[in-house]
Amino acid sequence: MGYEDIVTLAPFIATILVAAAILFVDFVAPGRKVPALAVTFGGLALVAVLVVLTGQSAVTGRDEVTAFQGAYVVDRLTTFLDLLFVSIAALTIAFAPDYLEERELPVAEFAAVLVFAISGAMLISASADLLVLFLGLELMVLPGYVLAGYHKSDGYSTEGAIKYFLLGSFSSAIFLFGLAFVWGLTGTTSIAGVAGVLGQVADGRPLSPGLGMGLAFLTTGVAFKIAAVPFHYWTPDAYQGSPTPVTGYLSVGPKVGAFALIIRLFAEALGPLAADWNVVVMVLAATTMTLGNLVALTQDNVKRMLAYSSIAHTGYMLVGFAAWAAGQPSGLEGLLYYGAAYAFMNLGAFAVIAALQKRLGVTSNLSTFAGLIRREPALAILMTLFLLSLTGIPPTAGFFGKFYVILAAVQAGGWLAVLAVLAVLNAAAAAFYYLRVVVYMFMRDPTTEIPSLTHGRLVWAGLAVATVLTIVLGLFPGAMLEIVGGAAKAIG
Amino acid sequence: MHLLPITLLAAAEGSEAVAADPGIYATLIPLIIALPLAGFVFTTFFGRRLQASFGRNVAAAVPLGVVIASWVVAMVVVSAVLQHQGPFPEHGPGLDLTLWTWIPAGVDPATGRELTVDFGFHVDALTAVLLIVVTTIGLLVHLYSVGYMAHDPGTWRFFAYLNLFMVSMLLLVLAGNWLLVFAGWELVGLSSYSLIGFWYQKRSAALAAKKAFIVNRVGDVGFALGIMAIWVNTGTLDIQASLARLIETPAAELTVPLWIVALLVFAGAMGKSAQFPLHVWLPDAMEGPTPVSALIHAATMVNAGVYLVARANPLFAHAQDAMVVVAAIGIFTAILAASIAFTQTDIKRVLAYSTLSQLGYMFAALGVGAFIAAIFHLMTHGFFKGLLFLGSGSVIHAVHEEQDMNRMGALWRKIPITHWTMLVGTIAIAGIPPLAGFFSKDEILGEAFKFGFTWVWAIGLLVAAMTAFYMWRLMGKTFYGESRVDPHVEPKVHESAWTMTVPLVLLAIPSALLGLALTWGGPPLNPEGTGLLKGWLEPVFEEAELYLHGEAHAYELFGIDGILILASVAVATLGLVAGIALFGFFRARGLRATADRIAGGTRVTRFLYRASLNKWWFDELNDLLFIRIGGRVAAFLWWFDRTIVDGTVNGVGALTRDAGGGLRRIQTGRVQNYALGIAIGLIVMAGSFLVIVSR
Amino acid sequence: MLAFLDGISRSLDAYLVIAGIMFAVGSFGFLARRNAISMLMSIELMLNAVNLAIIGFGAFIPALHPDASVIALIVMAAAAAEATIGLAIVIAIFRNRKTPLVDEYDAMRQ
Amino acid sequence: MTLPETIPLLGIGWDDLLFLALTGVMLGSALLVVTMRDIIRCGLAMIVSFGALAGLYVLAGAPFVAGAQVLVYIGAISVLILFAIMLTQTKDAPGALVFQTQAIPAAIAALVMALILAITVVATDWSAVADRMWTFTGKAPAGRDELGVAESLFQDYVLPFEVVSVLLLAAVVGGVFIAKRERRGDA
Amino acid sequence: MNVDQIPIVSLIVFLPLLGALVVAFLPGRRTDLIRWTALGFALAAWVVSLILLVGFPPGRPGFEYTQAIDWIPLFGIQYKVGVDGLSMAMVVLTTTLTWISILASFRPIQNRVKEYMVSFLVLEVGMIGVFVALDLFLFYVFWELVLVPMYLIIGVWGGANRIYATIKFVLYTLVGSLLMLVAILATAFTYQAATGSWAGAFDLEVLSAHAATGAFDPTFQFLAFGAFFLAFAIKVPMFPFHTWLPDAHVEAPTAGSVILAGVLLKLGGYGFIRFALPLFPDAAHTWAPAIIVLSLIAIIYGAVVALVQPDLKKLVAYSSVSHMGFVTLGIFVFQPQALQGAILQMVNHGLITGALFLLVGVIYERTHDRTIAKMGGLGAKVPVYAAFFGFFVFASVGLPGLSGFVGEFLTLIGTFAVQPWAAVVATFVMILAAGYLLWMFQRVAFGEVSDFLKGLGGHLTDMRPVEVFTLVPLGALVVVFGLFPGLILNLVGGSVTHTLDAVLRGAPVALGLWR
Repeated sequence: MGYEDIVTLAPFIATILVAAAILFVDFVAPGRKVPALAVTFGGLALVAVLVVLTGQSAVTGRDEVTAFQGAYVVDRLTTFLDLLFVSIAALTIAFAPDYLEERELPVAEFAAVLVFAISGAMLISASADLLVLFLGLELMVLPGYVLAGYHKSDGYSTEGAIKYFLLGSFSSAIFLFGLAFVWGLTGTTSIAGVAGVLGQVADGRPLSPGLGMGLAFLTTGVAFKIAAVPFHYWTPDAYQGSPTPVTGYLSVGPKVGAFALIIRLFAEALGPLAADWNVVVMVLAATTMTLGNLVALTQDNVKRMLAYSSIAHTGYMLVGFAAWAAGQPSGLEGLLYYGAAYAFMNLGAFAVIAALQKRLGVTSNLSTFAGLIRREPALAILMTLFLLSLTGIPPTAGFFGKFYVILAAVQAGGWLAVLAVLAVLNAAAAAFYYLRVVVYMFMRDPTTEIPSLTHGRLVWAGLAVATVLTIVLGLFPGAMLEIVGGAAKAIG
Repeated sequence: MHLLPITLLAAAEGSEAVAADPGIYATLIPLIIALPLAGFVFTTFFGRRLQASFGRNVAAAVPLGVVIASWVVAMVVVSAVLQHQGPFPEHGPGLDLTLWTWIPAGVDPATGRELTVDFGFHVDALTAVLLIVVTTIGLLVHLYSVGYMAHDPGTWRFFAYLNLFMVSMLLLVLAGNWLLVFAGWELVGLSSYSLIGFWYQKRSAALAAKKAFIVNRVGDVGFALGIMAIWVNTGTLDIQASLARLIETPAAELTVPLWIVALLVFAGAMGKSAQFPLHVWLPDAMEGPTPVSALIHAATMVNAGVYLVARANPLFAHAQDAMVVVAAIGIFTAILAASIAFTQTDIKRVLAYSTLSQLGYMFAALGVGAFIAAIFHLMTHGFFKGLLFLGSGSVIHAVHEEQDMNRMGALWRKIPITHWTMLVGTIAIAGIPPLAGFFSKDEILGEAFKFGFTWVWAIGLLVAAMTAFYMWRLMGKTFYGESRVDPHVEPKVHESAWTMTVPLVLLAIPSALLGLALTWGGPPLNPEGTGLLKGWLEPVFEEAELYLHGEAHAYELFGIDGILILASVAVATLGLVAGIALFGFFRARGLRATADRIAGGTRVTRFLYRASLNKWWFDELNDLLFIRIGGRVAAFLWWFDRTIVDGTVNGVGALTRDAGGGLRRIQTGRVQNYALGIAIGLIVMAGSFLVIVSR
Repeated sequence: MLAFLDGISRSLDAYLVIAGIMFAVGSFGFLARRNAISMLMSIELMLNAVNLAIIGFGAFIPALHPDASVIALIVMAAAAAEATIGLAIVIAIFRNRKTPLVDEYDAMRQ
Repeated sequence: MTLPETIPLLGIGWDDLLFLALTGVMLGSALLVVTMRDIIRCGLAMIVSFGALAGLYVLAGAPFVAGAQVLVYIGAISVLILFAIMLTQTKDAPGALVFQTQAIPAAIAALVMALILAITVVATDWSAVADRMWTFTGKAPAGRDELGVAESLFQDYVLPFEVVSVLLLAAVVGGVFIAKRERRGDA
Repeated sequence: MNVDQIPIVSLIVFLPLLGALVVAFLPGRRTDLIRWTALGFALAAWVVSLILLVGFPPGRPGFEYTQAIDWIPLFGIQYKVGVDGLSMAMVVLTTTLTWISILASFRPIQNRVKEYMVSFLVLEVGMIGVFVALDLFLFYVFWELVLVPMYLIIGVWGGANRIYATIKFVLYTLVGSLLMLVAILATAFTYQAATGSWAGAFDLEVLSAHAATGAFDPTFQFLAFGAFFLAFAIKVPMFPFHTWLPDAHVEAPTAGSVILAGVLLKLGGYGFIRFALPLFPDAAHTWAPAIIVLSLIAIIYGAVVALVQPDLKKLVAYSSVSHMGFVTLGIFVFQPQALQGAILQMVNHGLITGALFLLVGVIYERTHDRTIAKMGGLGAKVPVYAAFFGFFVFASVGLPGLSGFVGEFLTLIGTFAVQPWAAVVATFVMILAAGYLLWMFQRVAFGEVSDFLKGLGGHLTDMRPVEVFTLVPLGALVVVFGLFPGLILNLVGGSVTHTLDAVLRGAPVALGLWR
């Protein structure tokens, strides 16, 4: 563990230190949100800077920088994902205080736990070792359970949390079992090593049944984390139960993190077996987007509806991944683009819901949205934008994400082209439930007269960022394309 | 961007001869149409205000004025054409004028067909003859309307419509290409729609207007297809050029056989001229004000079909199968309409059926190849039928808008001018020499016989007798016998204003003399000569008649022609005498009871009577076919649209939602169920992977 | 009598099969028990099954030996962290619902 | 006194006997954990199971892990669980059904899982690939003592080690927050 | 400054967007200011489009005033716009109808005026954008952009069942357009795979040239054309994809119906001509028989169903199905006159049906009812209204001298030249059109004044000057294009040549318009 290693690890360390600092500030000035938030945003900014700096040195020097005997890697993918995670954290924390304070929940601990979670996600994106990967995963999801149950006096929140936790642990065990098998068969935890060994054995077919079993367990575990059907059961309940800002985070942070895991594990370590697992990925993609959309059609609770919709979005992202596995580099680029776009638009949508639910007792049912354009026109218009983006209407980020993923699928051809058609049909069906919210906001009269609320500057600032990104990523995707292109090249 | 240059061009296309310099006629001919058009536009926009501010007569002044002006100009042109002055040489093809290129749709490079439709006119003798009829009768009807519509609040509107009608009809007659004919054709339909439905608050008028337009459209479909077929065959829509090409092109090279083209064009003619089975609109059209009936349904619009077939005479001459159809439908319509006219009691309806019958004559003439005779009859009929209609309008006016002849009678003394002029018209239509109808009708019958269509001739004779009879029935019931007029109205019956009677007199003169005038210098008075009308029209029909009949035979007043004259005069007289016997004459009372007895006599006569009274149930048949069955079909299709087509769409949506509703049930809310799902998923996954890796 | 089992303790397959059985037993508990803490214990059984497999690999495959113990220790630590959170959540929900029976937590479904 | 190579009557070695015994205890008590009605006894059975597992670790030549197993599981986690059981006891709990309605499908699923795993394990030649790995990385096998573990832990696995500590920190922070009663005594 | 240096096409596209932004920042209570501002921007766009039209060189194949800026260079996606005669005609139609619609909305729209005007201006951006986009990606963006404001216009300011209608409209359209997106991507990728470069992969001109060499294989063409077909057929709408139209029309506010019928339906026909035919010429031939049959069904079926409609708007909606059948028929017989007819028909249908919807809106505003059975005697009660109504009814019937006739006739005659039986079938709609329109007119305008209308008393006033003012331009254009259809035919001649050249891929097509 030399100086070089520490420097390379700096963003991760800084993240942990930020979490610790928040806790410390809260200890010094208990219950005061301003200092805690200041530390949080300052710290996250620092982390972002460090991410860029380490990423810079990685990119300018070699293609990647490794540390800790090759267990930790910084390449362009890491940089891209880390920045995304930091943004997700910052936005989530921006949206949370209004909501939490009304419920008398502490802001500082929320921020600290969230930053812990982000540190896990960042670790995933930088792991070059299966063990680190697993630990990063745990570090990402454990605080997630806490966040889900953050409103601990609320029955829904704790119910969601325990469901999330139990099933999450179950899947972790499954994942771990698979990991053990793969390790046992390849003899190394190094991702590059695993890939090397598998590259050799992949030619000597048939592969051993143990490897198949390991793949099955790994796939199941990962499919659970990204909420792919039929391993998605936790998603609706956990999303609906969680405090709304948390739902926003859960729907993007762990999801993108899990996709980072997929990239590192399946694309890198298990890449040589891509032809084997891709069949499964394609089936998963098809079932996931279809079931997610179909069930979302029938939901009356917007949070739950968005939960199912997030399942559907997983399906679209899987399409991109399957395209990559079928030999189209653009598939991975599409997946990354989609991830970024999805993160901002979905966070934005949940931020609007959270803002509406600021007042205690306001449900996330569709009726809450009735006549929103009259009560809070700005929120209604922003929500419309995010929903249109989720639908995939140009010129929004969501559209370009879909465009990219589908392009990759079309390029790959064959069954993936069929998958592309299925994806767009799904997108059309999805329009129904997204637009349903718009219907309520614009076309229904409010059922009850709710006085309009005031929202904190942080919320507006966060919404502004999400809005700008949602539009910019849709209208001027050029810069982002360069970035995801570079990130995807890290995998090759 | 180029605005199309609107210039006056003399089109040289299609004629080998050096194009004649149109000279002053380049201005005069468009003026014939432009004048009523200006009147129409002016009256449409300002008529209402004028009428409100200055009264009806002022509102009518402009429309009337432009029609007078148009008549003057038309007469100048007509005289030039018929006397071969200026650009109308003796053996010229007529004058072509192009105002602007209407539809520049270019050339189809695959076939070389060009679709460039000029907004242009073609003027020759046939046009001139029609111009005489249209402008003269049109002018008189305008004049008559000033008096007739004097009490209607919508006078200005009526005159606007009349002007529009003049525009349409003149366009139809003057048009130099098929599409422009069609345009006039349709505009005539529109203006007749407006005029028939003038009293639109009357439901029957509104229905009649609609019926007229739609039935006409049925024929128009044929005409439109005919135009398309002509274009496909010849690659041009210019009337003269396309006709020339049609007959020049060998039959094998034609895309659409000639007889089909001819029948399609004839279908259009059937609609406008109300030939069986498209005759149903004309009687209903009597719902319009009477001047309309005179203008449209006697003198001009219904003649359009005759004009069309005459205009297309080379086409028909070369498609003789089609000619037989024309003749058959014509003569059948003639007898059918005559049979219905026997029993109608509405004075205008009797005239309407009489019109149908006379139009049938004209088509029969066209069908046997007697084109000039058809046009001859067209002219004479235009005048005497116009006279009869206007007269009937005067009668109706006198008895306070009563049209039922059963509520008239003994009017001859109270409205003498009307009576005398109508008597002239009746004798003219009956075919009694020397009035106009005799000449034209005899010409038709004679030529039918001579050209070998004895069946046409035989039926025609029968119809002539019937015509004389039912016309006298009309006279008798209206003017003679005892008065059945409403006692409240009786004292107020009086002769109409001068604006109405003057046209009657002006029309009575040609009704009486036109036959003589037009045959002046020809048979039967001068068997050696050709006659005035024949001289005018010979160039137009020469080729076709030559092709059909070969060299014309000499006229034999004391041979076959004389016998034919005698026959037709005899049957006309017979019909007239029977009419007088049954329906009286001046003070003489008829034997009406006998008439009733005949009608109700045997089973056969009873049936015939009812059939005639019910117009052979054509309206009922149409009602069944198009309203009931057609309505059912439409209603079924709408049901199909909502239930099947839209139902499928909504069904897909519902199915999707139901699928979602079913799938959401797997989310039971119980963690263990979820875990079991995951476990089963894991097992399936393991199975799949074991299969996959062992490949 | 049990001679066919001779050498079983020197067989990797034996370790792995037992680990598998243990994993399955844990799964059964997780799927079948109603009590949240029972489910938690089942998960611990599953995680220990994984550890057994890891140790088994380490014992019989020389190449894996040096890493096996370390990995097992780290898994153990992760399991401990998971248990901490899990129990905290169980206690929290118990306060709300007054029952540890997970199948009664079905306020949210479909 | 030296024991015979193989145990009389049974015909297996001492190692094997010990292995079988430990396995039996472990699996048996594990089954008890998942089937017994009284949850406290379940907890105790779990301790027994983990103890037997520790024995197996020793047998497999991983005494360091065995020690950690005793400390961490028996000493910490099990006690934690027992505390939690105490905290969440309700009066009506014992009377309630132990099993979900889906116990039978669950059993079938578990059985199938076990069978597939067993078959897979037996059908796989585990060393074949890993040995090749050896040649692939060129990494020499290290010693088998506990010192090796420590070296390995603080050299090759220093990053995971650090991360584990962060993980535990996070778990504690989160766990404390969730489990602690709120100040304004909501139930 | 030289006119060529101004990106005038972009100016037309983005003027309304600027207007939308300005309106969005106006205070919501000052509704009159908002209305006039919106109208001002719509008029400005109109004026600019007219300037463009006046300077437009007619008859040349290919695009003028093109402007291309790299947008997403990675995929060779450009912001590329330009106009040819066809686009020009459509753009002017759009700008004209938009300001008329906005003006017509002044009175009927009283709540949420700001949102309405913003929606309308954004809608205009999308519509114009579709007509000028020369990049498939850009085209798709504008294509979808149209959807959102229309969705709101129907859904917020529509009738009782508006939500069902608007969702149906959006979903139906979306299904088609998303499949088209797949086809667009496949096309671009196929090009990229063939040339090895993304440059020009979304460029319509490049792709058309590529397609002209027969580079796209038939199977691919068949599938891709199918996707394009579905998108455009739904938009046109062709039987059996038409059922969203009556619902949408019935529920939409007047101006929404005007734009829907006037412009949105044209997007489909335009798409066929501009994209589907040049890109997939072989597939177009394969698909043509089926499309011709569907067009014929639409023509007759729409008319027959229109006969029995009880609601004025539904009747006009079904008449649209029938009329738009001529457009698809004219396009897919691949015959120059027919194609010209189809284009004319698009313009004419926009003007005439737009006007009819305005008229229905006028009466609806006064009676709050559109049931034909309740009307009657309007001619006596509101003569000016009845006169306008009658004028446009006859324009719709296809009366010569008014614009509807020429388009229909050219389509028919062109069809007759290649598919005589199709023309025969289609011609029969002349009867049906007269039937349903005149029957409707008779029931509405003729006869005694109905009890329902009597009951309205003084509320039933005749046309206001503003209403007259919205209709007069349309009426004038109907007459002008009826008498001088050459104005449009000359304008679009180049496009027609170009399209047929591409689809027939034989000897170059010359219409010989310039004698």
